[in-house]
Amino acid sequence: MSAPTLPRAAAAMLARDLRLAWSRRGDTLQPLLFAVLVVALFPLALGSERARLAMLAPGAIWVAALLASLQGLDALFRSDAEDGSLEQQLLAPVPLSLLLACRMFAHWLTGSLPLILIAPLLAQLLFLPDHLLVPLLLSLLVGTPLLVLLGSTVAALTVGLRRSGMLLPLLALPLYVPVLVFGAGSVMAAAQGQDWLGAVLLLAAGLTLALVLAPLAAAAAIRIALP
Amino acid sequence: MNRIVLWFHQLGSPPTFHRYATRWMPWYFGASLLLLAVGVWAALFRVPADYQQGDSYRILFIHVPCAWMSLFVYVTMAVQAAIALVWRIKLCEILAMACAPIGAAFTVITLATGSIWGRPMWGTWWDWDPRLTSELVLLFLYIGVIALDASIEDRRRGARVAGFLAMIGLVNLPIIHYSVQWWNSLHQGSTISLMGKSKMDASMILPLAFTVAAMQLWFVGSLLSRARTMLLEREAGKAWARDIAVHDSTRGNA
Amino acid sequence: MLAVARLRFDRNDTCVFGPLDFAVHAGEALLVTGGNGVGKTTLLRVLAGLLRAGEGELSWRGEPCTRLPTEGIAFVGHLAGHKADLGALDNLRFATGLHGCRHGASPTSALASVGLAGFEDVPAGRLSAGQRKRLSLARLLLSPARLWLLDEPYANLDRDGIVLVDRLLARHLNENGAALITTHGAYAAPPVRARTLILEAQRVDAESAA
Amino acid sequence: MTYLSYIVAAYAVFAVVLAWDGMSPWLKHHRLLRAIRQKAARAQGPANVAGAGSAGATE
Repeated sequence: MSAPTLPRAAAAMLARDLRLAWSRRGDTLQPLLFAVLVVALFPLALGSERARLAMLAPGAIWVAALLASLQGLDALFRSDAEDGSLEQQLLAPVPLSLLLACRMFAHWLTGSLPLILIAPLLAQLLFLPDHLLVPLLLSLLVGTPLLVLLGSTVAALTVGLRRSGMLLPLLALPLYVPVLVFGAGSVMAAAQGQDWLGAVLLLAAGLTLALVLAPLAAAAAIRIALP
Repeated sequence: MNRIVLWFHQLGSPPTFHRYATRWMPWYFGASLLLLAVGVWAALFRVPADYQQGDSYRILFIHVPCAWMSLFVYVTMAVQAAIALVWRIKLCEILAMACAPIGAAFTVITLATGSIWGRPMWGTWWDWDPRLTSELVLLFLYIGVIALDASIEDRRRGARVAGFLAMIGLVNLPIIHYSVQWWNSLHQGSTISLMGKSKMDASMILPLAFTVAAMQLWFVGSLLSRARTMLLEREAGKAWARDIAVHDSTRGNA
Repeated sequence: MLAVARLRFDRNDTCVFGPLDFAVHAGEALLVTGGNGVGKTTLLRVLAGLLRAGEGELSWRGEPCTRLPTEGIAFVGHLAGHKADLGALDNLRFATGLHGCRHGASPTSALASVGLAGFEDVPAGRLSAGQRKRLSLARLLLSPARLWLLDEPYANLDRDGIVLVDRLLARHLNENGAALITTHGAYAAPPVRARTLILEAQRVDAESAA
Repeated sequence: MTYLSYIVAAYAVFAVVLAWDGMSPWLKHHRLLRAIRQKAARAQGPANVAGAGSAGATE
């Protein structure tokens, strides 16, 4: 008999989610497509004047990343609740928070990482000055996991609902505000020639905290919210 | 000590709480309105005009108490929710959820009066002043709690889930405030702010104290009123609810 | 193995079931029967720890506990708990990763023993309702848990499937396992050492107060 | 008084919102009491008048 160990359960969870994401690769890439669409609409709405677009670029890319991270969040736990696999996860002899942490990590890997990879392209579309690319990528790299952690904690609260519709963005928005402020703000600060690393470090501090607390909070939320 | 625990347990039983709330509610509302009348009278007619802001700063006598209350109510809600979640006390769930609309009302007043104050001061109805921005986010937090509670059929589960959200929001509130201030310094915001650094005149303090106390009392009265209504709604099928309803009608007809 | 005393569960202040007293011993099955809406599923979910009991005492192997140890129980509910987009074998592999694997069992052999050999790579979503039930049974076979909590295991199964459930149950009980099975009585009881717990509908609170 | 219209508007908003906050639970409380009374009357009515059909009504 092989008892389930924490690493083995985590690996199984991660493997399952990545395999699921691969089997629905079209759906998995939707957030990416969404972000590209949002960014591409900015020049069409504002005109193609280089200076103006460059000024708006950090904010626009960050807003696109934030909106994209909301995509798929609704189904993150509900899909499992609907087919009963969430029950099985609750009954597994490993902490639920660990399993949820794996799911959040997989969600970030499949949803946000591709976005960071094509962020240089998005930056080019909006004429972001080259020296701002490093702050942008760094802030996204630290900020998007934080968005996923906060967003999935909120998504765990709505797991008992049939559909959440606009509810999830409404609940997530207040939590996203500081991340957006420091994320886009760090690039803006770099654009103004100010110290930008401070804001990224604050984000990193928040990420460390959320890495510990968000899975625990999400596990508690699921136990409360599941009918 | 034992007596207090006993009293608390008795108060926690729905009929007792309902009776207690019905008896004391009018007193809280009455005292609140009395203090409010005195405070507003003094604020409007007794306090001298500010040399910088003119008479518009008389709005602050209602704006500031409501702003404080909007935060106070949120903290109260989150604390009640925490108690409800840890010790599974049903009355605390109800009290927490009863806080949400009251807090939202205070937040709406704060935003509206702040914006009306800002029109002559800033020349615009809205300014991304850090305090107003935090207040706006606070309103979203309140709306989120109310909407989440409303969207879940099971009343108890709805209250517990929304209470958990309120607790998360409480952790987030100082972070939002700090981030918005940092953001404002980055973008160089407005110079005059509500409740700025300017020293408060001594004559302002007394009317402000009156309106603050009035709003506190109003909160307690409104909380009792909402909680007893929610309690009655949840336990409409129970015998005590029927007794109260019948008793109420005989008293009303007499 | 499992003993329950004065267990009851309330939903919105109305009693769903209880107070109940019963015990399940190793090598024996407890059939929970009763009509629709008497709280059979709820009882199972309470025992599994998915719902919190209003009051009552549980003991597991003679020791009092607040909830049954998760490694000791395997639960098959109304929801199959498979991902529709994953193959049958992948679903089972995930289950063993999460819950551990019974000594000497493997996902492939478990699939074969529930009659799903040849369906290893078929996504669970494309299996029929009965085949999905069989996949759940395969998960049960792989679980190292001693106590099975089965909610309507006979639903959706054909005659061979019913025989299969009976055979799996008999084997599990022979190996000193135990099972708690809900059934609304439309199917024959399994040919194993079994006792029956009959749940009755609770009266509505408003009615009893009137 | 300078800015009179702004002051009046601010105090009016304050009064309206507080009035809503005070009135809405009070009104709802009365609606609930009436609904409970009606339900109680319905439950008692058929049983008092005649035994027929009372089982369906109380269930």
